[in-house]
Amino acid sequence: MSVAEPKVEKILEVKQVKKHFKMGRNQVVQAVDNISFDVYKGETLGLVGESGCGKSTIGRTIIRLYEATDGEVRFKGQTTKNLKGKDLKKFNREMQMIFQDPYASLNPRMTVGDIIAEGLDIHGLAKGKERREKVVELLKTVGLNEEHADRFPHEFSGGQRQRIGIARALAVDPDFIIADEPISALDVSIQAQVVNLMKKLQKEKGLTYLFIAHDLSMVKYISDRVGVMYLGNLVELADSQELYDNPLHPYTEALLSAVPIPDPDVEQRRERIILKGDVPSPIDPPSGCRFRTRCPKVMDVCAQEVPKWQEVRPMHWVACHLYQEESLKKEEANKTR
Amino acid sequence: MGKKWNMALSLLLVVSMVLTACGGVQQGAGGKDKQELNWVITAEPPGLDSAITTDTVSFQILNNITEGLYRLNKDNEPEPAIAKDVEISDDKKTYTFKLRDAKWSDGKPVTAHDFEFAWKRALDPKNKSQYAYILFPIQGAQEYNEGKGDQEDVAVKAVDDKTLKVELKDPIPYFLMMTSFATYRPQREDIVEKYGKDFAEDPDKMVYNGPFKLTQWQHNKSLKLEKNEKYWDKDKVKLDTINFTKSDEVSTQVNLYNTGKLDFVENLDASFVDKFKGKEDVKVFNETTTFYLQFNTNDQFFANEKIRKAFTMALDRSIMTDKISKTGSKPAQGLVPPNVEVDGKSFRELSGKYLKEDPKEAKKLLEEGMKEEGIKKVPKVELLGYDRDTAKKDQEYMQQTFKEVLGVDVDIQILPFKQKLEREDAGKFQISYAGWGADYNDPMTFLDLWVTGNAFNRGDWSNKEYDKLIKKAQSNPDFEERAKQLAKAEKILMEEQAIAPLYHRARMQLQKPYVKNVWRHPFGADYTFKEAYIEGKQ
Amino acid sequence: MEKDKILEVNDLHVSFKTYNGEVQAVRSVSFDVKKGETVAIVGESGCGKSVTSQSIMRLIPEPPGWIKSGEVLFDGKDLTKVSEKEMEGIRGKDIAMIFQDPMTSLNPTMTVGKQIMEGLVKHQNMGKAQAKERALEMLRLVGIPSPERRINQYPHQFSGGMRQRAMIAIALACAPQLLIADEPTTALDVTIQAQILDLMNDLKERLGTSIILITHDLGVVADVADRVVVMYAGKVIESGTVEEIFHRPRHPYTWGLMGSMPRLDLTRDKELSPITGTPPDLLSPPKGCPFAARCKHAMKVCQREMPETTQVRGSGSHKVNCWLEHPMAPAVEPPAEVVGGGSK
Amino acid sequence: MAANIKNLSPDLFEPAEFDHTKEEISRKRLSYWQDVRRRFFSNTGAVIGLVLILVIGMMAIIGPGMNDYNYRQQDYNVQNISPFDRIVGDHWFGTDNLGRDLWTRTWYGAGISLLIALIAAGIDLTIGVAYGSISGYFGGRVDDWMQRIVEVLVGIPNLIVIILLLIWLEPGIFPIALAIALTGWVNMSRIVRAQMLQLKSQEYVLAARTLGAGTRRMLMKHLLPNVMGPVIITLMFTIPQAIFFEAFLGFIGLGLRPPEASLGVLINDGYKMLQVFPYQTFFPAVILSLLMFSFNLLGDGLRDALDPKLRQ
Amino acid sequence: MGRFILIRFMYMVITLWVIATVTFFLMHHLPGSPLANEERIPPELKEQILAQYGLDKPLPVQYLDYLGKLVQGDLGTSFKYDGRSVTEMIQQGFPASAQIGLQAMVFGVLLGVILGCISALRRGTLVDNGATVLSVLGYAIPSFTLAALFSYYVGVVWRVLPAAGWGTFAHSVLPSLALSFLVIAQITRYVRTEMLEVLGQDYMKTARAKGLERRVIIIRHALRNALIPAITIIGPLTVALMTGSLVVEKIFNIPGMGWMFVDSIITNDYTMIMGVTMFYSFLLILSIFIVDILYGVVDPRIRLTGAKE
Repeated sequence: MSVAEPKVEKILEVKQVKKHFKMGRNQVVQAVDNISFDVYKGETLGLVGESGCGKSTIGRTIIRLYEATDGEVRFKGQTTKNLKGKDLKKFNREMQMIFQDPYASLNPRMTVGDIIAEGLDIHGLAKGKERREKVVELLKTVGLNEEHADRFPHEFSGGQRQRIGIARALAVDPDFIIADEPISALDVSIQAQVVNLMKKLQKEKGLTYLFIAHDLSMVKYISDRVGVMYLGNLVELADSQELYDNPLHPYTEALLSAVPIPDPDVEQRRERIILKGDVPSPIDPPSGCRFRTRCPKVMDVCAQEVPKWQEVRPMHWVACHLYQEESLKKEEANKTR
Repeated sequence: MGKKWNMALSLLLVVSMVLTACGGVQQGAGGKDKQELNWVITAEPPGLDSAITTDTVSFQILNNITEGLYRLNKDNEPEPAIAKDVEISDDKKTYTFKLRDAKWSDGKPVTAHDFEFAWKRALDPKNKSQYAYILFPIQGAQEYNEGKGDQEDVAVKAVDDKTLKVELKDPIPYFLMMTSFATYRPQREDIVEKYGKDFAEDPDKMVYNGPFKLTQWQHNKSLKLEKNEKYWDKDKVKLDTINFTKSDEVSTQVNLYNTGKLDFVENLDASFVDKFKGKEDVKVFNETTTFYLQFNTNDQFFANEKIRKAFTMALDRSIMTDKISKTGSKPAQGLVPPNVEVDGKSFRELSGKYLKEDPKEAKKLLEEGMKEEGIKKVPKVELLGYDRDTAKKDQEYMQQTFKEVLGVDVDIQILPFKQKLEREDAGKFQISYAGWGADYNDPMTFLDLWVTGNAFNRGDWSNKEYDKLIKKAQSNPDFEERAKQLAKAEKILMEEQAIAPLYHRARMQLQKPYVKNVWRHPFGADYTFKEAYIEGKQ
Repeated sequence: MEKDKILEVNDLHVSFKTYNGEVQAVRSVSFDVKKGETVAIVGESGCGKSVTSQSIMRLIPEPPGWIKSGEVLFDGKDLTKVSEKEMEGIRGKDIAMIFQDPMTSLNPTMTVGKQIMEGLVKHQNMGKAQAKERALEMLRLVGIPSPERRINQYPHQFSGGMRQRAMIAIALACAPQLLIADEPTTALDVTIQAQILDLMNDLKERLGTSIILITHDLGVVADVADRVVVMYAGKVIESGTVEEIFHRPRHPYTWGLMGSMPRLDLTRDKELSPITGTPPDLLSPPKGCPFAARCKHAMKVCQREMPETTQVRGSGSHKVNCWLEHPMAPAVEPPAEVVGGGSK
Repeated sequence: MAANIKNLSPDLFEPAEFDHTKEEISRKRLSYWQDVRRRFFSNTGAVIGLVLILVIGMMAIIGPGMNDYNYRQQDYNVQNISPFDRIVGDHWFGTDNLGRDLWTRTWYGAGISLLIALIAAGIDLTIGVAYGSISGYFGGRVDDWMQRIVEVLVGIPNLIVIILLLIWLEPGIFPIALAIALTGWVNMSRIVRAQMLQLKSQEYVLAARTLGAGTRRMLMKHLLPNVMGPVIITLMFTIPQAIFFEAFLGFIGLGLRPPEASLGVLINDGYKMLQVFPYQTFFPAVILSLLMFSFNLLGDGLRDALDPKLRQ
Repeated sequence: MGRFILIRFMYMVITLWVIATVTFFLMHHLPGSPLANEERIPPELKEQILAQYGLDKPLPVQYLDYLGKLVQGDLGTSFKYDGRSVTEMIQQGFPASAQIGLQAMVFGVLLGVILGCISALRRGTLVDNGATVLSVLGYAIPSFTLAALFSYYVGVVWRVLPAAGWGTFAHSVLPSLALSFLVIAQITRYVRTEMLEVLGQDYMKTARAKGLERRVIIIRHALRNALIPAITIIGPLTVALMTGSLVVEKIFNIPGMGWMFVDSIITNDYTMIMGVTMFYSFLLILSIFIVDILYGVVDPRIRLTGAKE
């Protein structure tokens, strides 16, 4: 698989999307601010970032659980704003979501069969015997058995529940699946089961994934390309191997260095970039570059201007003043002065 | 809060000890006994302005702290009090009272002006006295009160400090008794002017000419009366203190009585009657009241005399008196209670017995009545009732009896008293359970109520002859003939069954045996403590 | 007890009563901790690692839990037998503990300063002023900026990372000999986790405290541990030095764990080889090896008999509980992707 | 153990057969409600409560027919017969001062009290669930305004309103129930709303939304069934509250009209004679207390059974 | 915080206004008039009396008059108790009601907290079951039944305390006790639940890991956190006490406000009904208001952010 070759067909375009939440009277949480990226058909795009960086918000905004405050999301070339009736139904079938919490994502009052068949019922895809067959088929697809259909969610383990969630999403034959931290609540050995299942399904059904997680190793493992988010902004986006080999943004660099590697030899040799302090509040984010308060390479210009989202290398996007010539010039001027 | 009360109590103790020490020489009916009476009142007196107040509790207090021209004695006969004697004209319309040398508690003499002032004050429309009508026998009183006449035309005049002349509209045999009534009490112009309306709110502002004076008033809790040393007849007064405790629950009263905190329980109900029956504590207090069913003659059903009669006959009055209330009430035989006298004789003996139970006849009468009115199906009847506990039982008895004897379903509409009155006023009822208590000792206090157009004649029953008889009696100076006219009127009322009298109420009370000589009055104020005393309390 | 061992856990059994019966959360766990050493206990949720650590401190809620048998030797004393009073004297003073969620582990209605001072007043007989001095010192030590202001603040005014620092300050206030850290970084973000791990490494060197680190993250283990104890279904299945466990693991479960984790430093060519199935229900644990049902190399004996703890040849510290160590067992080598790490 | 190892035969070391593809669930199949039932029935107090309510409820239905009297029939030959002294005929609870059979009246009254409580709870449920659901489901400005109204209503002392309403409406079974319910639904609505808000952000609800579920389906399948737990618990505490209010109204004289009986009316009647004929209040008071007691136990039990937080 | 108080205060005013309005109109639809002894009053006089109280004016005018006076704190004069101002009567009645209410509250809260704690700490034991039964009994037995039993047995049969009446502390014991059962019940139950919740919190483990004594842990860490949410039920409890006091005052013959209210309804004393209703509502709202603020003061999480969550 060659790294830089652009994939042609864009299945999803996210353009300058903002999502702000009102909190109380005068406070606004800028959960997602000016994010743009594309997702190509058949790929897996990973989104990483620490808690509160807005990665789940962007996922939910894309699937229209939230209404975007500003900007546009285009799915298969069509804007998703104001979808109604047939178009909305179609959209609901083509885009699906897998959730984080295997305990909260299944209705405790419904049987597993009914949960999986919910999409079929809503869209009237199958009834009676056909419906049952479809459910069994889906159960088998995710490695469960027919008799599980009549049981209730609380009887299953976390990994099994997550697979049921996947089966529910698959029931309507979607093209595009947003996986919102699908493995972070699971044990290590189970995580691998789920990830492998997802990979297998992608291959078989030609699915496209938006894979949201905070576990960098897992994201890198499953994704073709990875985007890094910080405090509501997308700071870097590149092919996953390229991102690891050549992180451009200081935050990406720090993040990568912070992930412990399960190998004592590697760990002993490694130098870590330890970031100072904590992530600031999204209610009142820092001016200019939002990372500047913790950035080891901070410059004067970072406080004044918001860095542009640029493709500094082919297919490698970053928002950082370090890679913007005008910014560097300005900084130079500042220093000489 | 507790401390204050304790202090007051100990102070009272000291005072009473000093008093008993001083009074040791008195012909001590009580000997070593502390002359302190613990009485109960069932409600907070709304106000002690004798010209304005209307309720029995206030009357009771006023009766013992003030005194009128006459006072009812032990046998309920008017006895000269502030008046020394009276001169009555031949047409029985002019009364000239001579006053004795009585003093108010602040030392000023009680004068005829005090009476003239008080009565006119009660009649003054500005003061809106709700009991002003009791003064209406006086010439010009009603006109003045209703804003149709002048104050000068009210025929009450203080001829001098000790002479009061009163002219009446009609000759009535019971006027002397009326002068014992609270509204007829004297008031001091200077005090009323000084304090305005509030003078009757505060024991320190009030002046007293009765056997006792009010010394403490804790609202909603208690009042305290102490002997009035300025009272003209103070030698006969033996009690030093009367404590009135407010309590409206019989069981609470009984609890307090049993624990010695009260010497008296006002109103035993049936259950306690069983418990105390036969004990010497029990006192029966015969009221001069009649409870009856008022039929609304405007109602299609009760316009029929036979139907009214049927309902009257269906009831067994002895069950109501002997089985339900058990307090000594008497089954009614007519409208006027047996203890009402006319011309010195019992009115009941003069009139007759009109009421008897006869279920079979009742059923027959109902059927006949319904046929007359063209009613096929027995309608559902609504009985307007009281919310008092004893009355509720009566109502339930009647409800069940009408059902069993006549097959009539009765719906009892229980309303608070005020709301019941309004329904009656508006004529929105079929049968109403009602009662009337005598204002004075004369059948007229009952009989004039059913005259055509009387506001109290709520069933709108009307009989020309009845009206004529009452009118004649009202102005008849021949009291013997008057009595016959009244008896005839009652007969008409009973024959047409405008109402169905049920019983004459008696109250059963508890009184500690060591409490002696409390007078009970069936008219006006309930009790007189003037000569009461404690004896034999250890 | 060897001289340099500060804690020795022998054949510990802990159970819990539930609606459905007795859950045998810890079944015969033995390990030891030497002076100045960091021992990591690794395992998946429900494997008994937290119960083990809480049993050492006698913190398991009784009822429904109880220590069935075994001993916990600390300073020559069996902590399972000492009185509650004596235990109170040991907790916080000799053995301290920090917990997974710094959000909920601090009392929300008490200032952070007071929460640090409490232990000092109790164990060091300090006066208020002195304790406050020491608390300030501790806050400074764990790297909380402007401690004079922070000492009077409430936990909710602290960020997640700062709360965990405060927890460490509380734990280390009385300079304990042993610190038990129960998943101290699980609830934190990676960059904050790096800060905390850094701090713990630093403090360990400066104070010489022994640490029992409980975690499920092999990366964290590789970073800070000297020795590793791997637990599965309430049992220790393998233990040894970090190098032994990471480079020469002997138990198929350890292999599975390693095989399930992607490595950031490797290219994507390596496929994950997850462990199939789910851990056994500890209400009725299997008679034989608890991992047998999920083990690719399971033999008939595994279903019948519990394997014994076996010393791995050529190592004094490496022990494993697996029938594959038996001389009669076929020789099985760990899968290449497990040991063939990027370091080679 | 050591001995065992020596006796191991080599064939034991052959690979074992495992089916790794099948995932068995060893525990019994339990639906949510089965699970609740199991937990509920293991709570002795709750079961006692339930049994008592059922017994009292049954007696309220069949009790009045068990002897020859009806609740309004008077007999002045058997006034105030105490069952503790002697039993005349089949007056098992004795008679009152009108000679009415107290057994019949007590059970009849218990039935009426229960009926009032149930009607009140029913109205409460309807208004409360509707209001709370609308407020919680739609959120935003609708919720803002609805909650502002609730803020105001919470401040109104309900007893006073009940009394005023009753004077206005004239007491009867329905007016009493209505008055009680009109002041009681606020609590229910708050609970439903809080649940709604919580459920709305639950991932399974989000999942249904991403599947395109309509409002009807959301409410019927996902929201309301999951609100039921707290609603039932709240009901279990509303019912005794209503029973108590009815009794209280009876006690201050605003109860049902005669000859109707309810526990409140009976206690009020009997209370007057507490010192003389204590048995007349005893039975209704005990049944009232038992009812309140049972409903509270039942409520507690259901809460334990339905609320996963309190599970252990 | 200032803002929070201001908003709460606004709600308070609106609530009072709603109550004033509802009461006013409800009452004017009550049948009957407030005049005593009306059977013999001439109609002319009746009109005059009504005019004196402003009852002859059109309803909206009366309503505005009423609101105007209310704002100035004037509750008018009683119809029944001629010339006495409602404010004065409330002043006379309230201390007694407040005293028994307060005593019941203090006693009930103390005992409730102790019982609740013990039963939470001994969860599942006999002690716990005992406390649970006791608390459910507190709910189950209406205060009027208790009051009647106390008055009769303690007061009359055993003569330990006064059976009824008012004045000394001894008089207040039985009524307070009768009222306090509900408080005990509610507080016990609430504290137990909260205690269990708190005892399961991680910071309890932290406290134990510090080596603190059990007693210290329970008092300093558990109880404090368990009691903060318990504050919220003081508002509703005040109402419960009020409800109870209506009858308890009657049974014990206490010159309080409770029975005054029922009495005023029976006698159609308009001004009195309105006055007492307003006063009670004011008390209740005030207690909710105070509880809200108190909650903020006691719980540092709210103190600083100014609102819950």
